[in-house]
Amino acid sequence: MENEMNNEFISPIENIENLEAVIEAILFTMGEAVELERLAAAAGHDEDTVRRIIRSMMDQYQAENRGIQIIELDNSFQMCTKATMYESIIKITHVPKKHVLTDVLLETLSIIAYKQPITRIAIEAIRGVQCDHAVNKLVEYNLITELGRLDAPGRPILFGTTEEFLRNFGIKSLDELPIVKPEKLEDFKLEVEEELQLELDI
Amino acid sequence: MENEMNNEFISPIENIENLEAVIEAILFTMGEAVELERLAAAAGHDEDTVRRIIRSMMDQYQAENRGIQIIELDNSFQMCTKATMYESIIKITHVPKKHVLTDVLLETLSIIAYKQPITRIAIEAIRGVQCDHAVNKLVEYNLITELGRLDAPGRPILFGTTEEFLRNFGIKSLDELPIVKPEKLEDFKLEVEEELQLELDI
Amino acid sequence: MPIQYKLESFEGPLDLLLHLIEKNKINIYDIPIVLITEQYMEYIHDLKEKDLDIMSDFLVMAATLLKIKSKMLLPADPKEDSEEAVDPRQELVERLLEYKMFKYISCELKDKQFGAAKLMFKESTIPDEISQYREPVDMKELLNDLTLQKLHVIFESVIKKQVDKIDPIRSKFGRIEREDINLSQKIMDIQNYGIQYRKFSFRKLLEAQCDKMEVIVTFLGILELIKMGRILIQQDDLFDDIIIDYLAEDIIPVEQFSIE
Repeated sequence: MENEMNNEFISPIENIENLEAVIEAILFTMGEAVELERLAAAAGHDEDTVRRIIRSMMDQYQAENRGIQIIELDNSFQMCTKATMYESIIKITHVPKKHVLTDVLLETLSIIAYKQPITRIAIEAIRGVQCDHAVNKLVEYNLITELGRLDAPGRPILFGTTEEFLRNFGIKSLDELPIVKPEKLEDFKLEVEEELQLELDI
Repeated sequence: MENEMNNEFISPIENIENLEAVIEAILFTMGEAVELERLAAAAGHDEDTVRRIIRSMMDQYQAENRGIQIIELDNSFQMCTKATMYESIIKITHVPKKHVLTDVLLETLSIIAYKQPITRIAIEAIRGVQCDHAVNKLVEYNLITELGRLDAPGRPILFGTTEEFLRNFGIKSLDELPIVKPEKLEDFKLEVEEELQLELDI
Repeated sequence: MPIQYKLESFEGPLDLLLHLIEKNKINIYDIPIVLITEQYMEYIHDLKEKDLDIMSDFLVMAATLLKIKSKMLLPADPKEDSEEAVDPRQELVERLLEYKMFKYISCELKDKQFGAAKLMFKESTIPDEISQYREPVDMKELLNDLTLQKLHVIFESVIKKQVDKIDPIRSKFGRIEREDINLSQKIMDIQNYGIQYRKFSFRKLLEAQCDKMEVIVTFLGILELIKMGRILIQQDDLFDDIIIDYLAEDIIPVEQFSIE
């Protein structure tokens, strides 16, 4: 199998148009500068031919409707945006995103607020679903933060709420969180049992 | 400062050619799928105009000498290589393995794709088997996500597919899911009836 | 040997049933239930891991088949409108149909994934100086009308759901154990109360309990004490208060109660 692959390396791409496409695809995927030597090997052509083709592509990219270009650096080639596009890229990264606390985020936040310090696994045990995404978002929003590591195998990260969290809810410490009464938990159990009983009766 | 920024958003790019260049540069730089809304805001044009321009760009990219293309994912756009470039790219770079989906995962995913938003219980009713594991794996692979809670006793989690799902299966939007054609349904019906050796009015 | 392991590739009772139907050319008017059950059991035997959850899924289908068969055997109810009478197999056929459809769709998706896997994407290459700029999150907008009270309600509902998820049977075992202790303690309490007051109101005793569980346990305690002959109860009229007479002169230690 490996050998077959290697043989393919040598098979040249006959069509010039297709060769251009291959070079474009490779430079796009790699992102970084790629040595002419490697490009030529992948294309199955000699370096001179490939260099000639890339140079002609570079001319084509100069068209007004292209936002990207190929630059040559020390016998390597790299695809990048044109310098004139800089402002537009700044603009797109500055388009404000709408941030919303979804149900998942709210539930995760409430669990962390009440059960902190808590590991991701423990949150998942309560919710029954993975919550990597929710935890990451809450960290991004600076509502929760890493508090340290649990002294257990794998040393998982412990999460808790931030000062920003306290400040935004106008409380000084976590002691001011509304209390979950033990009777309330007992009520839940009874409710669930009643629901189960109902199901059985039907 | 904030106001100045906002004003910059509004200044439109007059020239269509330049607008194409801007979109190309943005999609190239971002790498990820960019919402039409954000593209339009950065370009200072309305969404319809920007969508029209991107669609025309998508046609241009189909030219034989292009190795990259723009794909549409649920009103977002992303730049990627053409499928035909795959063989050439794997010659030059290591391609990360995609998750291999087992038949169980694929079956569960199909049900979620077509019936979303759907609860775990509803999936289990169709498959006749428990599917906690499959659902959790699909969440882990970011192919499905929680959409909220069903307003019913126990408030079960509702699941739906993600943008990653569309990307992984080359689907533009959920409207493009493979359809079971009415004839095909008729076939199924006949098959099942034959298997059961009876005729039913379904 | 390889054939046996192939059985493991069934993804559930519907999958297996479709296979068995194809293989046996089953006529549903005369379902070979014995054969199917045997084949089910064979399948379960072949499972490497005896997963109770998986087995129960398969047993449910076996039960469904039996139910269908029994319905087929029963004479049609003459009171039922003949038009309304539903073929008992209808539901099963519909389920099989739906399941078959999704199996078909999942094959289509598999093909699509194969094609889509050949597209290569590019990592974001936003220049550092731009990427370091982070649009500050507007906390007021983000938190909107979220209050601590709401967060508290959300937490309670999360915990309630967690309770929901607890296995009803096993969770009951746990509860019985705990009540065991409560009941013994309650019987001691009632005896203490009895020694002190000799004659007392059942209603007042119940009213003194702080929640439903306590009331139930107290009631059980009274029943137990009647059974033991430690107390006598008397009610003059229906719905009147019940008067409890404590007959004993001592208190029996809790260990002597065998509460089952």
